Amino acid sequence: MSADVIDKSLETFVLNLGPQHPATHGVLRVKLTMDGEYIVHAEPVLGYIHRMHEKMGENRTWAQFMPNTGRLDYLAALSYNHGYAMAAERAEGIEVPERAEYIRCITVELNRIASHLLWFGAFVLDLGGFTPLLYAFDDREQILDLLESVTGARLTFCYFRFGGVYNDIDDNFITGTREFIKRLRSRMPMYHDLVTKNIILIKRLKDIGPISQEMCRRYGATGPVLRGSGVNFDVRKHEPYSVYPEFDFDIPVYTEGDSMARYMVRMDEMEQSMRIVEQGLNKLPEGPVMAAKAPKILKPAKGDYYCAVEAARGSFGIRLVSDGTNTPYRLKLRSPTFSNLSLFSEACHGMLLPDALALMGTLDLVIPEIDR
Amino acid sequence: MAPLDQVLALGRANSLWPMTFGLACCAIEMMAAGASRFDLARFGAEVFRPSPRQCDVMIVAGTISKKMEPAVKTLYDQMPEPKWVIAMGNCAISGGPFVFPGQYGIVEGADKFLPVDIYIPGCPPRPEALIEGILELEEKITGSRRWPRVQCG
Amino acid sequence: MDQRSTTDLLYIAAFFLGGLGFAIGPFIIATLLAPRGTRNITQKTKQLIECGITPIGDAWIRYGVIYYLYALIFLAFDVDVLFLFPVAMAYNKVTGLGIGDFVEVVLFVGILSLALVYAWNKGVFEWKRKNYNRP
Amino acid sequence: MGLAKIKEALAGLAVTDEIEVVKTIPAPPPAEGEAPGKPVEVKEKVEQNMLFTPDYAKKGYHLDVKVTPQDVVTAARILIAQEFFLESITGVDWMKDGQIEVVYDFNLWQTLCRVVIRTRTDRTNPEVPTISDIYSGANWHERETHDFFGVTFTGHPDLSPLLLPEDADFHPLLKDFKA
Repeated sequence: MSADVIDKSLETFVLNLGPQHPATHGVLRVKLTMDGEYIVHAEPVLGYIHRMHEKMGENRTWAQFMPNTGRLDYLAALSYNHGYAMAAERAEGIEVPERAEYIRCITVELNRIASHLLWFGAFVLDLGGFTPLLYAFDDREQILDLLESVTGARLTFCYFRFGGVYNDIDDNFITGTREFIKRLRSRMPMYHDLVTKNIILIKRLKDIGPISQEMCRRYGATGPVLRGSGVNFDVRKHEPYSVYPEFDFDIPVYTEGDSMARYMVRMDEMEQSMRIVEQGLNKLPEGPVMAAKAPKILKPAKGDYYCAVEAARGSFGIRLVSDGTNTPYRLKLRSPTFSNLSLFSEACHGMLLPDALALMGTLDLVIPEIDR
Repeated sequence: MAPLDQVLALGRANSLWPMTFGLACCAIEMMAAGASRFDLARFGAEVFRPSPRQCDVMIVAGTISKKMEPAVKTLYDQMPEPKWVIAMGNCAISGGPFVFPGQYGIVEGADKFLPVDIYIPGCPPRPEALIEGILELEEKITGSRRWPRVQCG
Repeated sequence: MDQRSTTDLLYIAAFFLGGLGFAIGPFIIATLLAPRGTRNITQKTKQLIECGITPIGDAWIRYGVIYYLYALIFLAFDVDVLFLFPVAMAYNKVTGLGIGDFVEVVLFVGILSLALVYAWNKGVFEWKRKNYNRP
Repeated sequence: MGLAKIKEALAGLAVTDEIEVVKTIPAPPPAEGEAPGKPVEVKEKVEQNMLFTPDYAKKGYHLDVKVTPQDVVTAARILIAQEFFLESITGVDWMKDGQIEVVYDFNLWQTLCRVVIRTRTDRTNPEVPTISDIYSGANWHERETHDFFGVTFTGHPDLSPLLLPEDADFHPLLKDFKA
């Protein structure tokens, strides 16, 4: 945070955008020093939902930590499963069969669409519009039904295993997904007409909360926040993993860097994820979904490993330090929203409070992922 | 119960206004319960009030960390009488999956410091479970159950 | 006091008492029907609401003058509407000429909206972003 | 390629350490009648320049440099000059050899080049200079590492607990932490 030196003669009061607030989507507290409606200094206070996943990693075996990855960012939990599974597979050198890789990409992209739909509903709710939330949740329920039929969970998935996935997808999942994509494609124009072209939303988001590329680099922001400021950085293309090179999709990038740009990046990403899911379903190979010789007890070689995946909110990285036993020695979770939120204090300096809330909505925060 | 009490209880039971008090994953299931498919509005509970002064039920949905505990107490006190508490999810019942030998950060269960009326197990519990919890609370308030009970098995 | 004015007075008194009843009634009902016991734990019921945190410092400070101007403009148009109610009741009844009353109303609202034009030029409605860092 | 440029830029800072290498000396050729001798393993101290380029497919990063705590700031300056961004700061508590290791991950936007900078400080009172004036994002990462390991980052504007309660004086991720 640039140490902004405020002259003392200014009469300010402290307002708590506290742990229980509809706009913080969880228990984030922002201590705002206010001059009337203007924010003089914003200081996010974290730790209200700190559950210490990292220490749990140290006294659980490798496989027992998988449910935790589902409870970090529960809106796009499958990419966290994917990150953790890939990190361990790289360390141990396990080969994942082709079909399992395709199932992983399809379910992760479906989960990304569900996460963006919920963000869309909650974000427009922050700006005052209630009805889009109901439409977005209606679509999201379709995805949750599909994912539940395969994984068994709606939110906190624990579907991936080291070496594949534990349950194969069946035909009505495939037909259900195709129908869902047709249905969502027919509803996206309605969302754009009703919300994106709405003059109130444009007035609330255009040129509000500009985030420059230089600020993104200093804070390490990734994901839609970075792509809204004109940088084409997406781990799926930047560091191709799994079977993403087989799909042809592009990365929506907007250069304005304001809240409207970040909003449009996420809306276009839903379209790209649908393209990936369709291609994934068309090219789905036959074969096993679990590696033949996946070891039951995982004992990766000594040393540390880093693995990054593109979660819905940015690049989620896992640093595993293993000392050869079956419990990790140290397990660091690099959460994307932790870095995205760290630039909030500098980004909302001198803004009006409602604009700062619009900016916070476009950062798409999930607080248990920040506090870990 | 005296007839006036019965009338009051019926009125209170069918207009339980929950407080938007999502802590973690269960909050998303609470929102899903309030949204279009599972529709809490059928039971008069779809008005999620952000301010504690205007709500009757505090649904503790998620893990309560030691840093958050004073805030939960303050919010509970600021709610006007009569008020009830629903502990939603394993974290609010007993600390859930985050209880391990070295856990310093969370309060293991909302009933450690709040008078909890209804416990809804699950991690996260499905929206139908939350609706069943609200029906259970209505039965606790009015003494009789107006909605059919699901006989499973 | 002839017969007609007393009935008028009765109407006004009844209307006033009805209003008073609606105002005070909920307080009485609330005290009668509220449950006696309380389940509070830390006796913080009377505390100001700030998302669960005890408020820091005091909010009774001197604010910018812009908010005062904002309130004044609202007040001007609020009172303006107040005067238009009786005009609406007696519209077209006194002079019988529609145009006269209409011109008077337009004139009255026009003079008041001059205040709005003045405030607009003074930039009361632009909420520009400020920079609080000392240069 | 970015990797070569950054590699020789950071080469100057790399520390040379003594690390133990297990060498197996093959058994001497057996004289006619006896049975062949067993190979003998010997531990040896070897001077090793701690700048490695591990294979990315297994480890996940391209360059791994170990520097002294003071050189972290110069390394960060070099890296921000070459447009790297800071991904995360990790603390690792090596209780057996009484040290705390702080690991910095950097990455590029245009080309894929993940650089890892490591430092080790002694465990009793770990001290590392801060890089939060170069990378503002490091402010929170350093506060979190201070929360969990007690590493004091000298020059950090405000090292108060970030994730732990304000009055927390314990460091939970140390191996000898008892709740």
